[in-house]
Order: sequence, then C-alpha cells, then structure tokens
Amino acid sequence: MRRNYVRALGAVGLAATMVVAAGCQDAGGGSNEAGGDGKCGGKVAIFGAFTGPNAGLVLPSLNGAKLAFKQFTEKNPDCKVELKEFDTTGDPTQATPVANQVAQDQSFVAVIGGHFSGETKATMPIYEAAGLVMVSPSATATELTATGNKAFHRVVGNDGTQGAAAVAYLKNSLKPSKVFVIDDGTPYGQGIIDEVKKGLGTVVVDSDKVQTDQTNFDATISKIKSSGADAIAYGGYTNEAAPLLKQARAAGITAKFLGFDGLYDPGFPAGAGAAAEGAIVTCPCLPAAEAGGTFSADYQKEYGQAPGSYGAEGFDGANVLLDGFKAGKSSRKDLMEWVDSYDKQGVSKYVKFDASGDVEKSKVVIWAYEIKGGQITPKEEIKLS
Amino acid sequence: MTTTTSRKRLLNGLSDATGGIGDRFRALPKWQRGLAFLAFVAFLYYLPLLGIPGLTWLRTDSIEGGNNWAGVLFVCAVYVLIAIGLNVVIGLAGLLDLGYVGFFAVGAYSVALFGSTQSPVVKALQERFDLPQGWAVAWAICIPIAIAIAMISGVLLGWPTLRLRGDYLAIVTLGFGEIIRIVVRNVSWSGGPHGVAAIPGPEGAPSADNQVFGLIDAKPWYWLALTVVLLLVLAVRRLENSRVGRAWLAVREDEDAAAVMGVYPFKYKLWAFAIGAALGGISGALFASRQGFIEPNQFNAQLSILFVAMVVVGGAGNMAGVALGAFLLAYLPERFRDFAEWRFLVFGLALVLVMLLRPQGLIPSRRRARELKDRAEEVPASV
Amino acid sequence: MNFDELFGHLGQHTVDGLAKGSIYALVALGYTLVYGVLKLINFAHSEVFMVGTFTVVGVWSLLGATDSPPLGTLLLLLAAGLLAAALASGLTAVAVERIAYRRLRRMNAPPLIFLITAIGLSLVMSEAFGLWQGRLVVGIPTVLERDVVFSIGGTDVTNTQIITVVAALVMMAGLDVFINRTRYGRGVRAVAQNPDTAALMGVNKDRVIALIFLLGGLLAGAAALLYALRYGNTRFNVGFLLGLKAFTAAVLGGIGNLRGALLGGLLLGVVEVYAATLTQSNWEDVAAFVVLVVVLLFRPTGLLGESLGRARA
Amino acid sequence: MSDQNPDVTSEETPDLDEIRSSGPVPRQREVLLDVDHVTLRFGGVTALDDVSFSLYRGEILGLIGPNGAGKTTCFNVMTGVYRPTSGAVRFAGQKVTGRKPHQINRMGIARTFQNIRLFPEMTALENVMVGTDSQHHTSVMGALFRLYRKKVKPHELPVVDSTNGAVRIWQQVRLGCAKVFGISRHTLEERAGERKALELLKFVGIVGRANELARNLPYGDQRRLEIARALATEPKLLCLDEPAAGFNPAEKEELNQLIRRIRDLGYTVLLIEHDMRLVMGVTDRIVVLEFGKKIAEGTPAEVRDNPKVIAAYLGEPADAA
Repeated sequence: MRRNYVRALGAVGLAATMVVAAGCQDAGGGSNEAGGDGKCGGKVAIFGAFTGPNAGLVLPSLNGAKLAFKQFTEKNPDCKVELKEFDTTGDPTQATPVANQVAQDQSFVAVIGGHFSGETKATMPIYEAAGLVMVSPSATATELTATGNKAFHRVVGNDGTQGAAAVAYLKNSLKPSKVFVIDDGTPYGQGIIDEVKKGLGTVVVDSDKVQTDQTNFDATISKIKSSGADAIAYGGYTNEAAPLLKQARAAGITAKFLGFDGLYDPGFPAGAGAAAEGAIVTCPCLPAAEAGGTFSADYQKEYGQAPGSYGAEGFDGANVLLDGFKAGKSSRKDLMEWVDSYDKQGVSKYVKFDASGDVEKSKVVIWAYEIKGGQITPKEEIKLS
Repeated sequence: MTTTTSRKRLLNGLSDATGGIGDRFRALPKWQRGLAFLAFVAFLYYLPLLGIPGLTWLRTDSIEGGNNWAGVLFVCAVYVLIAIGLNVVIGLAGLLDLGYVGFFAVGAYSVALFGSTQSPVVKALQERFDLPQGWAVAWAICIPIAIAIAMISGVLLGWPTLRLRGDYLAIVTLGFGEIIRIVVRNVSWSGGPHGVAAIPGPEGAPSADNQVFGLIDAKPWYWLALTVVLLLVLAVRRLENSRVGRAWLAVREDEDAAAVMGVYPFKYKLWAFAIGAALGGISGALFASRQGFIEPNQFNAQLSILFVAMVVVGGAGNMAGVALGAFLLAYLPERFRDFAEWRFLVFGLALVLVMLLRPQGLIPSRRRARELKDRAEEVPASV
Repeated sequence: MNFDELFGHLGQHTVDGLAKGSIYALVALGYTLVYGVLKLINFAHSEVFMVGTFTVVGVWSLLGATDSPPLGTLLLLLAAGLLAAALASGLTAVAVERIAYRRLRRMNAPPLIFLITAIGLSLVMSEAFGLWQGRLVVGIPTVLERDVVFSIGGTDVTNTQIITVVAALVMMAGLDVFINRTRYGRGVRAVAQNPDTAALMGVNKDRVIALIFLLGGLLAGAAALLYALRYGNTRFNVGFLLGLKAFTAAVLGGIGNLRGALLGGLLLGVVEVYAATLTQSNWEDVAAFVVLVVVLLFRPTGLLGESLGRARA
Repeated sequence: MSDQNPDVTSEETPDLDEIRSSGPVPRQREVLLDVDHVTLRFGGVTALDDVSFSLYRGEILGLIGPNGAGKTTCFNVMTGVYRPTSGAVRFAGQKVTGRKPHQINRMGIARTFQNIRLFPEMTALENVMVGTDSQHHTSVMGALFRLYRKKVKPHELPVVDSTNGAVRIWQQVRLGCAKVFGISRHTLEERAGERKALELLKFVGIVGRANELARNLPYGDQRRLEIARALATEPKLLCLDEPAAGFNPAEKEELNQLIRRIRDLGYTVLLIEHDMRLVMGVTDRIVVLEFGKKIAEGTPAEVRDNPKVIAAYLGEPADAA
C-alpha cells in the first residue's frame, strides 16, 4: 500500500512539475528584440519551394535575394540585415506554420515571397494580420491582388498582364489563324490560359487540359491535329511541357509553340531537346543583358550560372526592402508604408506598386524568348498596346 | 551466425524493454493509471509552450528555418486523428484503405464549400435564395455537414466495394482517393485548381480580429485539435471494447469464420468504413478551418500512403501505437529540416528500417486481458 | 463530350491506346508475377521501372547517342539500351527482394508490412534519383525518328507503336512459354500453388522467388526502353503514376494472371485515350479508375480471374 | 445452462436408451435438418451428387466417408459457404439455401472447422464472446453513446466492497449513478456475454486459459475453444468437423464425453469424423458418403456391416483413413 502512495506522489509531482514548467514558455520561440528602435537593419524571411520538383523555378529568385543582401552588407557594414530561408516545397500546408513562425517572431520585419500562388494565397491573411509586408518575386495569379489584401506586393507582372502580352505577341508577331490552347490544370496554368482565351476570342479553336506528371500526350496530339491549329499556347511547367512538345513534334505537328514563364527554365530546352527549337517563351522578366547595372555579371560571378527565371525579380524584391532599411525604416509598419510608396528603377523593371499591390501595369516589362540551340535567348520585348 | 543471433537478441531486448514498460504500466492499479494518463494529457496540453530546459530542442522552431512549433503540433494532432480513424479501418477491421485522403478531402471541402463566402457553392446559394453577400453556413453547422458527407461517401464507396478481397479493395480505394482529387480539381463548383480561400474557423471567417482562433497564434488551434483527438479516442475506445470492436477483430482475423458465428461481416465492415470516413472528415474539416485555404493538390495519393504508413509503423490495431506513428511521421520531417532535400530519402530509409527491425510496429497491438483474470475464478462450478 | 473526335478517328485512338497500354502491360506483368507467387503488392516495382529508364539515359549518353543516328548505330543503341535497362531493372528488383522482403518473409510478416517496406524503399529510390538527376524531366535523344509505317483509313500506325506493341506481345508470349513449358516455370507454378508443398517437393523457394523478381525486373527494363523510345523523357517520379496504372491494369485483368495483365494493360490504355479524347486529358485517370471499379463490381477477381498457379495447369 | 436452448424442453430431449434399443430412429420424430437432393458442381467436378438425408432433433448423426468424399463440402453447403447447384437444405422447416452464413447461424446452425479457424489474435474469452454476438441488441451508435439505459435488477448493481476510503467513495458514486440512471444495455449485454463465455469455457474445460490468445493455446484446447465458440451462438444444431483430428486416445475419450454432454444439454449434433471408434461409440445414426454420393445410412451397427461401406474403406487400401 505504502509503495502505491509513493508512486502516486510521484505522479502528482510530475504533473506539478509540468504546470510549473508551463511558466517558462516559448523558450525556443525566438527573441523579442522588436524592430523600430531606430537602429538600422532588420531580419527578413524568404519562403518558397527551395526543394521539390519546381525548385528550379524558385532557386534563382532565392539566389538573387541572397545576392542583394550580400551586396548590401558589403556596402553598408553598419546596417545589420539578415535573410532567413524557409522552405515550403511550395505546399500551402507547410507554408502556413512558416507564416505563423515569422508572424510571431517580432524580429522579422518583412517577407519576400511567396513564390507560388497557392502558398501565397494560403499565407497572405496571416502576414496581413501580423502587419508584415510581402514582396513576391514570382507569385503571378491574378486573384492574389484582387482580395483587398494590404500586405501583398509583387515585383512581377500578373498572369493577366502576361496573358495579354502573349495575346499581343500572337496577334502581332506570329499571326496564327488557329490557336490550340493547353493548360495543366494548376491555378497558374489555367489562369494564364483563361486570359489568353479571353484575349484571342474565336482564334482559339480547341483546348485541352493535361495533368501534372502526365507522360503520354497521344490524345492531346490527336486533338491538335484535328483542330488544324498553327499555334499552340501552353500554360504550365516544364515537366509536362517538355514531353508534350517532344511528342507533338515527333508526331509531325509543326505549329508554333508558345509557353509562359513556367517554362522559362533551362530544364525545358534540355528536356524537350531538338523539339524545343523555335519555341517561344514569354516571361515578365528582363533578359540578363538588359537588366540594369551589373546584376547579371554579379550573379554569374556569384553562382557560376546565368540568372534563371526570376533571378532579377528576387534581387529587386530584396532591394525594395533593403532600400527601406537604408532609409531608416526598421519596423513592420514603416516598411509596409515604405513599400507602398516605393518608386525606383530596379534591374528587372521600374518598380512602383499600385493600390492593390501589383507592380504598375505600365512598368511591367514582358519579353518574348526563343529557344535557339538549346538556349533560351531573348527575342523581343512585347509591347502592350 | 553470431551476428544474426546477437542482432536477434538485441531485437528481443528492444521489444522486451518496450513491452516491459507496457506490462508494468498495465499492472498498476487502475487509479494510478488514470492519474498517469491525466498527467500525460496535461503534458500534451502544455506541449506548445514547451520550455522545460533540456527539452526545448524538441521544438521545431529551435532550428534555423524551422516551422512554428504550435503550427506543427496542430498538423501532428490532425494526423493523429487521421491515424485513429484509419486504424479503425485497417487495424481493427483489417480493410486496406489506400484512399483515405479522399475522406480527408471530403471533410475539408465540405467546410470550405459551405462555410467560405468565396466558395462557388455559397455564392450559388446566395443567388438562389436571395441571401446577403456575407452569408455563409456557420462553422458549427459545417462540421456536422462535413461528418455527414464524409460518412455518406464512406458508405457509398463501401457498399459496392466491400465484397472485394483485400488487395482489390486497396486499389479501388486508392482510385477513389485519386478520383476525388481529380474531380475537385477539374470541376468549377469546387473552386477548381484555385482552391477555396476564407474558410471559416470557430470564430467565423479568418480575420485579424478573431480573438482566440486567430491567424497568427496556432496554439488555440492545437488545443482545439487535441481536445477533439482526446474525445474521439475515447469514442473509438468505446467501440473497440464493445461487440462492435469484437466483431471487427473477428472479421479481420477470419471473415468466413466470423460469418458462420453469426456476425454479419458486411455490416461491420461498412460501419468501419463509415466511422473511419467520419473521423477522416472531421480531421479534414479541422485542417481546412485552420488553413483557411485549401487546394486540390494538397490531397494527393502520396498523402494516403503516408497515412497508411503512420498506422503500420505505429502498430496497426493499437491506438497508442498509431498515434505515436502519426506523430513521428508528421513531426520528424519538420524537426529534421536540416536534412533539407535529403529528408524524404531519410524518411524512406527510416520507414524500411523500422519495418524490417520491428514489423509489428512501434507499439504492437495487444489485447487487453488482465482485469478478467480474477473474475474467471468466480464463475460457479456447475453449469 | 467530343464524340465527333472520338468516332471520327476511332482507329487512330485505338492504336494510340494499344501502344500506350503495351507499356502498362509489361510493367503490370511484374506486379502480377510477384502477386501470383507471394500474394503481395510489390509497390517498389514502379521504381524498378524508373531505374530502367535512367539506365537507358545513362547508357545512351555514354555511347554518345544523338537524334536519328544511322541504322547501325541505332541497332547498337537499341541492343545496348535493352540489355542495360533489363539488367539494371532485373538486378534492382532482385535487390529489392533481398533487402526488403526476404527477411520479412522469414518472419511471416503480414502483407501490410511488406507494403509499407516497399513504399519506403520506393521513396528511397525515387528520392535518390531526384537528388542525383534533379527533379525536372531528363530528355532522351530521339534515336528512332517516328515514322508512319502504314496508314489505313486515316489511321496512322507508326514504327514506334508497332515496335512497342509487338515487343510487348513477344515478351508476353515468351513469358507464358517460360512459365508453362520450362522446368523453372514449373517451379514457379508449384510455389504459386502451394509454397510449402513445393518446398517439400524439392523446389528451392528462395530461388524461385528471386527468379520471379528477376523476370518482373527484366520486363520492366524492357518496358523502360520502349518508354524511352516512344516518350523520349524520364523523371525521378516517372514510376509512381505509371506503376499505379500498371497495377490497376494487373488488377483489371485479374492479378496473378499473366494474360490478364496483358488484357488489362491494353484495355486501360485504350480506355484512357478514349476518355482523354472524349473529354480532356485530365479526366483520363478518373476514367481508368471508374472502369476498374465497374469491372471489379461485376467480376470481383478481374476480367480473367486470378491464378498463376492454375494458369494452364 | 439448460435455459440456453429454450426451444428444447426436457420432454423433447431424446432418451438415450430408447434410441439405442429401438434401432433406427422412428420416422415420427421431428426432422430438424433436411438435406434434400443436394448436388454441387465446381466446373466439371461434382462434389456432391444428389445427397439426401435427414437429421432428427436431439440425435447425434455421424457423417463419414473416405477423404474427399464430400463431407466438409456438405457442411459448407449447410452453413451457406457454398450454394448448391440443385436441391435444397431445410432447417426446422425453413429453407437454408440462398441465405447468408450469418443468417443461417442465427437460424440455429453452428459449426466448427476441420482446420481450426479461431480468431488467433483474440483471447479465448473474446473468441467465445464473438459467438454471443447474435444475442446482443446494442447498435453501433448504442455502443458509442451508451445512452439506452435499463432499470437495473438488484443483483446487477455494482458492489461496494473496498476497504480503501477513496475507492469506496468511488464505488458508492457508481452505485448511486446505476440506481438513478440505470445501466446501459451495452454494459448489461457485455456482462451477460462475458459470463456466458466463461461458463462455456468452463464447460469445455479451458476456463483457466480464458485470457490467453487463441493462437497460443495448445492444439487440443483450440479444438475445445472452437466448440465453446460454436455453442455460444445458441444453436439448435452443432456441426463438428473432425473434432478429434490429431487427438491421442485419452483426448478422444474426453471428447467423446464432451459430445455426449453437449447432446444431453439438448443439442442436436452432426459429427464428421474419421476415427471409427469415436463415431461408432457416440453416434445414434451414421450417413456414409463416397465420391459425393450417399452410399449408406443407418445405425452404427448396420453401417459397420454394410458391404458397400466396407468396400469403400477397406476395398481400396490406398484411400483408407
């Protein structure tokens, strides 16, 4: 009997310890060195799919941002800035706890991201509630700026603009009589193709939706053949576009192929091989050579490769915030206001945001690139009329 | 030869150690076990605040780029709920369900489509019945709707397919999960690939003004999920320790023999499916409420497989086991983010190793028995 | 519903579907062989196929393959690719059995455990290739230019399609002969029917099981070559969806039944192409699974019923 | 135990001596089971060929025959595992054919299996309790919420017996609750089932192993457990499929006694058995099958002397059991 009491006492003691231990909360939850105390600098979180199948699209942006931070620190050793990476693999489920983490840690004063539209959509209410400004280098879904969210800004044109540019390019340069449109059923692909359909009207003769990880495109190819289209517009990513284009060319389809920034990835010509030759890829990103200043060369030097998709946007996004730090803004509130009123030439475009957080339409630069000799080479800037 | 024997001895030692703790625990008087259980529950509630020196490294935010601890705990709790539901199907009734994510999705989408002001369904209802712009079904009503729809889908899936044998059932359920995902993605009334945002929580639509279940602090969400988990654990325990649980086990062990003993296998299998589906629906509903935004690709077949792995790694049939399995499988990849791209490879390796070294699961299922021992002697000698 | 397109080119779609289904069928044979003998789903088989496709990539780039090489080089490439892919896949499959299954078999573990082990192993394999080869599509040179060999009533039949279908049929027939006519095949059938009795009769069960995995792997390797020829791309996770479909095909035809796997694969391929034509390509998976469910409702053990042991006993 | 089978009053229970002395059971006895021209074909194989026999209430009928004669197949037809190609099985005047196995069980036919088919991962007690399932009325929701409560008879109330103060108070509270709110049907049925299962385990002599997993029981106890489980379904007819297989003579004698005790309780027994001594010793009548056909029927003595039976068993030594 006695031993039982001892045991019971032990159990009660354990419970008591826990209750007491509850006193020391959140030891690991980050320090509360709140910004806004006038000192220069601050901590910025960047989140996105840094691993996973589409990491190739996101990593240049991360690298661009890192480069911007590095250059800033070199130039302003007194201003302590820090960039923390949070990998979400592009999955909204994983992006939400990241957002909670960043929002609760008062030392973060701004966010670069999200890189994909899904994770952005899932987390922007959280960042808005925390008063954290978001500067996204590559989330292009039109709806993101249509919700009235005050935190979200992007230094990239949205799908609407890009779709319109693609329409303009098709109408003015390729001049096809029949267009076949394909999307991959992702918010990005479908969104942009919807814009193209709207813009082209009856020139679009038929459409198909493929799905992620599809490898056989016989049915799509038959449809393209029967439609007699002389141009194909594809909204989606490399993993499906490369095999599709390859199979289509093998099946004797000679129609012009037009893709969007999801294909602005060295993996696309590599995956499609010779079939990719002559394919057009539009991207709201400046060609390296056109990018202002020494960005392209610096990037090349730092990472040993040319800046891929959104490298310049990542750089610009980071610089929007870094300029704020330099101007003495170091609280969430100040930075939010800073970004809202930002007005300066960046490397990818002239950066100025409208009320909804989109970069001003007139400032969006969209380029058409052509695949030549397995390289994505700039062709011409698309003028939005 | 020596290596195999030593390895065997090591393994035996391992299972003796874990089993020993279990045995010693079971041997304790009931009230002490109750007290220990209460202490454990208290610890679970305390977990998001974890600050005991020496244990803080457990927190997922104790590492560079780590996720919010309470947020991760919430996901763990949801996965535990899923594992408990799936355990009814796989562990108790012995039905291999590879499409459990379908029910999870049904639950999540039920709340999203009825509760969010942005959902096409709510918009259609507004138009049809002339309701004001901000109208949507209240969260408290969405949850029972989610459970009901999940249960109905469970019955609809089970009714035709439960007469199929194990492996056929597996592939059909896998197909079901994929069909749900693809349909939701391809049709417009579900929001299509764009998903649904503004999914309400207990306090209504996600907003910075919410006092308890807000956007930033995940702790209340975790406590809510934990409470739901504990309530449902008790509920499933009640089923397990009744004629229903016995019938499930009998059907799992030998369906024909059970039928010959007067148990109608189909009925109990269908119930297992429906109850499993309901639990999946609840977890989906919780998940969607907390996320505030869902999209179809979150509910892919890989997730289904992860769910099954949680159940099997933990020890199918044992609720403590599957809960542990779920917790570990949700938690470890988060805690060990340092592995970065390697973490799924490591995860796969760990899965293989655990199964090879401990095929019965981390905490194997064991039938309760002890309490009866003394009662057996009380039976009158004459029959 | 685009019935005009479907019926306007019904022949074309059928041929496309058959070619697509042939690859399913070859991979499905691997599932069916293992299931027929061990009564377990070898979930890692999809990665065995994936390994095969990457082997083709590796060997061809080693041999400096380019688009449309001359005939002699082409034949060399095909032979080397087939040999290497079949070998790599076969050995991978045997390794899977040794690492993941043999120990569990000795312990008489329940099928669920095998399933999870296999899932873990396939995760390891696909992740390893994802880390090594990147997560984007890897292009494979088009060594065999697609060419319309003959055309009947608007239905173009291409060389790759003929090669795929014929190769699948030949290998299928070869396997059938091997299982039903040879001494090794008899051992396989004996173990499939009753492992314990077979062991008593002097059949080495472990050898037979290793043989089964080897055969399945060889066929998956061959399928990998055909896949590389026809699709010209591969990816670290190419196995998952294809494996899923192949397994569906095996179940559709009656798992454990070799001819069932062929029938199921072809049927599934045709159904998918029809469905994608009728609606849009993103509905083809739904169609595949709906067909599976409907077939199983009326024939609970698949179209041809299951039985490797009783196949032509 | 006698209240287990309310349909069988003690008057109807056959008198052993009467049966023995009067030879073949007289026709006027009530037919419990009627196998009526049953034929069963699998593909080209005829497993049962026009088999007919009747089973009378209260008797022990032996079903014998060489290996592969169709005895177990016959059981499977009777318990709904197979559907006969033609013919019918009637039980207590109702058609068995076409019903599902659990329905047939609830009509009153219980069986054991030739190759023991217990629920290996459940305890012996639970195995038997599965058999009591048909006597439970708790629904799934009832088991979950346990809201349907019954007024409790005095002997069903929880006892207050602890000397420990805290525990005693707890027991008092439980007693009070039970008095005010009653006890849920689930609990009452569960207790009844457990009690009954323990009684049955005692009856077959393995009550000491009630808490062991079925797979851990010795072979003989597994056989006994199967019988207890079958009895738990409150059958009118108990079908035993080779219960003595693998038994030594001492165990066979115990089984002999057990079968007699079962019959004495008012059950009708159908026994498939290879062991001739056991069959001849315990049965009232015997039906002999060979190659799916009935070749003889009669008292043990008649069957023993039947030339066809002798030929079946002895004529082909290779087939002899």
